Amino acid sequence: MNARHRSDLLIWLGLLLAAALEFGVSFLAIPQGVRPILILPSIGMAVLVALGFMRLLTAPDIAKSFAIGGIFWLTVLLGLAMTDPMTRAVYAVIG
Amino acid sequence: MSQIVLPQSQISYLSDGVSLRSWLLTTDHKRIAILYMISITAFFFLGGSAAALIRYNLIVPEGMIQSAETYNRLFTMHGIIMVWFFLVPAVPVTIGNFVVPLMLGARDLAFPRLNLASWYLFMAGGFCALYALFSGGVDTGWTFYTPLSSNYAQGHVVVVVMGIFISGFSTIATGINFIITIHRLRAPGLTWYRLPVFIWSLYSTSIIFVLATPVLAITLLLLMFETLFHVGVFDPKLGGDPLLFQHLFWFYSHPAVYIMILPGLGVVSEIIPVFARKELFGYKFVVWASVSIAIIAFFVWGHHMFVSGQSLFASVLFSMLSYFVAVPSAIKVFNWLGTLHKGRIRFDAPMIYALGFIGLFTMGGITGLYLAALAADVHLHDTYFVIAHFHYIMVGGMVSAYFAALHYWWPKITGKMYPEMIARAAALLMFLGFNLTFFPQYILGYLGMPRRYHAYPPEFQVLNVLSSAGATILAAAYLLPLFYLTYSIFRGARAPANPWGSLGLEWQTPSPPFTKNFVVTPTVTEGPYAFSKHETFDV
Amino acid sequence: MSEEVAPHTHFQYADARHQAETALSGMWLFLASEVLFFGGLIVAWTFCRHWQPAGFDAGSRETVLWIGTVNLFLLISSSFVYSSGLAFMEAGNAKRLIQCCVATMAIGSLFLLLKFYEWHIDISEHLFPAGPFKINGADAGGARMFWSFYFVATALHAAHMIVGVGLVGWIALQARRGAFADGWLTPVEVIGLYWSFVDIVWIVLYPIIYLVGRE
Amino acid sequence: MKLTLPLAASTGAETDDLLLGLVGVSIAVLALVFGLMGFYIIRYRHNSPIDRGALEEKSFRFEISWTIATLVVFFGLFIWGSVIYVRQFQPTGNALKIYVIAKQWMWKIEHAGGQREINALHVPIDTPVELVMTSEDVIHDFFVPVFRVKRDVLPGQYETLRFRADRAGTYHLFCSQFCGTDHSNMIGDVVVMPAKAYADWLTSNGAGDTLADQGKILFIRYGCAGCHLGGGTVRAPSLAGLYGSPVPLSDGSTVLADDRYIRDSIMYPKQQIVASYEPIMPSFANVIPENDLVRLVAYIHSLAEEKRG
Repeated sequence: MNARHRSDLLIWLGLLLAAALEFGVSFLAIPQGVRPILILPSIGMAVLVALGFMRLLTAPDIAKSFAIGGIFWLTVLLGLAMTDPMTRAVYAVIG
Repeated sequence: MSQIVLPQSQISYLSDGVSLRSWLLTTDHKRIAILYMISITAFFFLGGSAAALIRYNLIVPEGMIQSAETYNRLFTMHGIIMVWFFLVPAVPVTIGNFVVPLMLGARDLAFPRLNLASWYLFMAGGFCALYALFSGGVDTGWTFYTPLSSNYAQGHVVVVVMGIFISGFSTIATGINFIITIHRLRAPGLTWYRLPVFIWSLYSTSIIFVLATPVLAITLLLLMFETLFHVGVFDPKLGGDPLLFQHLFWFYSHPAVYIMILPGLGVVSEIIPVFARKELFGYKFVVWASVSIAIIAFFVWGHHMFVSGQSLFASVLFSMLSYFVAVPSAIKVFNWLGTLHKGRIRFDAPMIYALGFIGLFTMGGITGLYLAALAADVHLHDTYFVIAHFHYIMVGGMVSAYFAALHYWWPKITGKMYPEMIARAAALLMFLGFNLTFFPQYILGYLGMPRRYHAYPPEFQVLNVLSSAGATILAAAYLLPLFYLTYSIFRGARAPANPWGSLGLEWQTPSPPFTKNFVVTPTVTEGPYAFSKHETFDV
Repeated sequence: MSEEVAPHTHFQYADARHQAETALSGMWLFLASEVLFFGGLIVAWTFCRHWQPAGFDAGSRETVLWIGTVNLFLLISSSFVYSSGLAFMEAGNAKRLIQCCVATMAIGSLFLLLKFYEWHIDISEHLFPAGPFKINGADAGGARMFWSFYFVATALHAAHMIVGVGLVGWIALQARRGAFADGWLTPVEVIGLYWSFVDIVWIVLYPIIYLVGRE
Repeated sequence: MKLTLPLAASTGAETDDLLLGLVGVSIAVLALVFGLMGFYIIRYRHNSPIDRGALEEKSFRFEISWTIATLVVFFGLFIWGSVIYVRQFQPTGNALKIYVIAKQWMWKIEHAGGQREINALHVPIDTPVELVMTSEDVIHDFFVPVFRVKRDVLPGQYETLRFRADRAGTYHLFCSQFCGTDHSNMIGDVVVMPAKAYADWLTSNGAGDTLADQGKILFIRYGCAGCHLGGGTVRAPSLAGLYGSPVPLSDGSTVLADDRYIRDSIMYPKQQIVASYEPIMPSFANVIPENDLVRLVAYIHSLAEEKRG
């Protein structure tokens, strides 16, 4: 058992903890509009996997930039696509 | 640059095995480029024949082709083949595949087997699409808007969409290959700012390949699901939003427009300094313009949806972002003019194509401003104005650039010179025929003729006949290179290593190059267009 | 530059490290592409739920929570097992790597079996969006959209899993042949990246399929 | 061969100004680019003996200046185009409301007085007109070139299009979004008539009930009356005076009850719950066809006018 194994084990435990947290919180009475926050623990878990099992920190620099690029473009896709439904005046809202 | 020594044992890539097997199982980027070139030429003339039939139909107001259904299938086939099986792959997979490693001083792409696999994927996708298009066709237009495509269209929507889906992975693979190669396999001394602009433009193109194509792929999968089961996430009958499909589709297809033009911009930036014998004006601005086009391209897709029912806020936002993407294109045009200034301009065929490109690209670009201006777009949207606009960019721009590149690198690729005078004549004819075909369509669109009409009100006839007449000239101009380039393979004069006096690394190895490109990996000590330091090089 | 630099080095590379880093970077770039692939699905989910929150959530409540949750646990653990295998191999222990690969494949296959069983439950409860459908009334439209999303998303993920199980099996075979004995571990790392990415996809799909819609 | 397109709507004049401005900008840019290119390639052809002097080494000043120049021009065009566009979205008071239902491959027009026409639209001159449009199948697009207006017609929701015709005559109406086999046959005539002639046309075609009257019958037939007229045991909001007034929703926000709101409340009642009411209304999606929907909407509209009048 070397350092690598120890850190992998910690990552695994962290992931299990986050998953349990996510699962548990989902039973709370969160209003429908806010329930997408349940994705937050998952984003944390994704980051843990990328940094831990996928060893992003020790990856070549361009690999890091690709990972950041992928996330950036995902944000563009989600962000710009949602500007339309979020601002569509299906009914003229009175201020 | 280091002197190249030619040992007798080095043989050209063309003579390194002549069997069919040695071609079909090759991992040599140069041979794969040739495979692509053959396939793409076939697709180009196939798509072109459909275009010819479209123009034939529109000679008379009621349509020369009896059935509207046939006409609809024809323009759908024209769009699908030209966009996905010619324009998107054209320059990157043929010229790019051939010259990228040579320009970098590398011996191959980073992943040669992936490169071959991408050709097979491309062909598999191509055959899927061809099978669908010939065994009944599809009448959705190349944009596949739902719910028309999923619940109302006739024909093999699923098969043709499958074909595009598969070939999409071929372009993703090519994009990954190029980006990694450019990062990892540059010759010693070849710093980022010493890279030829063509490499920068392919790098930018590859960013779009890798990051936009997957979104198309998932969109098409959702579309296939909906078409097969007549239920899905785009279905307005379930309360779904018909605009979701358009958002996802244009997230890919708008950047794809830049896939289709960025390599062209690179080719022209490569050719103009060589034939003006002068350093490229504003090199850093030109390369960063390419990169910023590739990035901003992702922010502007909503300008295809100004009349679609998208929110007012989104329309205004996308209109503003669209103007931002036009700025780098303008920068490039000004820099080419700056390069011509005080040059020693020669008029070989590649240069004539390149100069024609500048003119047509500027015309296409400037009419893009009309479509980005919201109120003007309301009138011009979905009319022939749009058709003229994007054909000026795609055909006037990209196809001209493809021919420019083909002529410029032809001696390197085949080891033979093409017949110069007839090539110049073809270039001029193409410019004339193109303008005659497409300029009347700007006016038609302004007068209100909608796209994709099999029949039209009689007052539009004169302009349509003009356009069809131009198309005849254009068709002849496209057929010419097919003949004289083929002829030159067999009967052309032997090409020297560097017929144009270029300074790029690809010209430092014989024509045609060795199988492994370079005997000694070259070392680079200066920028790609340092003509002022090489006055004696003038030819 | 000589023709063959090292046993595993292709002729266009300077040395093995050059090639290894290139392969890793290539995989990362492919994964960036995959992020956008699944990103399109997430846009579809956000869009549809935005317009039809009630129907979408009504659909989501019909999912089999326990299978999704067990599968999440399985995938997290499989990534851990594979990563440990890589760590063993770095220490030169090929036997442990093979054991870890086999364990990873077993967990992956268990995941897939559970997934198939879940689909079986879904379909037998008339939750496939086409044809007769379990939910009727005002929420039917949104619920059908949810289940369209569900089937496309889970089928894609399962397809990635099947490829992944095959790739891990290939690594096990290579390890048995002693391919990694000289410290050349690139394929092990590259496949590990892929496997962990498929894991991440499930981590993200899990809440949006099973949790957000619940009350 | 005519190269200009007449304008028949006062609302399109600004668009024409914009188009003219764009033509001006493009001629200037094209003259510059083609002029310089032609000049350079003649003057600096390779065998020209002209003295080229020293090469301009510093390009930075040029780059910055033309980048900023294009940015300024482009930003001006953006503002110009957007201002007109946003204005086109502003509702005009007391507009004449006409319902448009598109289907493969025809335009069905429903006037408030109950007059129906197919592939033709009669409108009075100098009157603001508001089209409320929807589709029964795929996406279509309502395009009248001489009015400079165009708007996609989407299935499942209402889109509005506004214009004010100012020249009598018969003009083309096109479908400009590809909609299947007979897309190019989905054309019609827009007839702009003087007020008197329009009134005559309405009477000569106006046999039968108004849209609102027909809607009243449907209101009973689809069972809306059972709850919304307060007869049954169920508590549902009264619809009198609803149209055009603000509606407080259960989530605390307020919406304006326009055509879109009423349509969506019938089709997807659970999306926007009126404050202090239970979400019990069933959805009528896939139950009421589009042409009945416009009648119901017109009826609810008329209830508001009755109350005010």
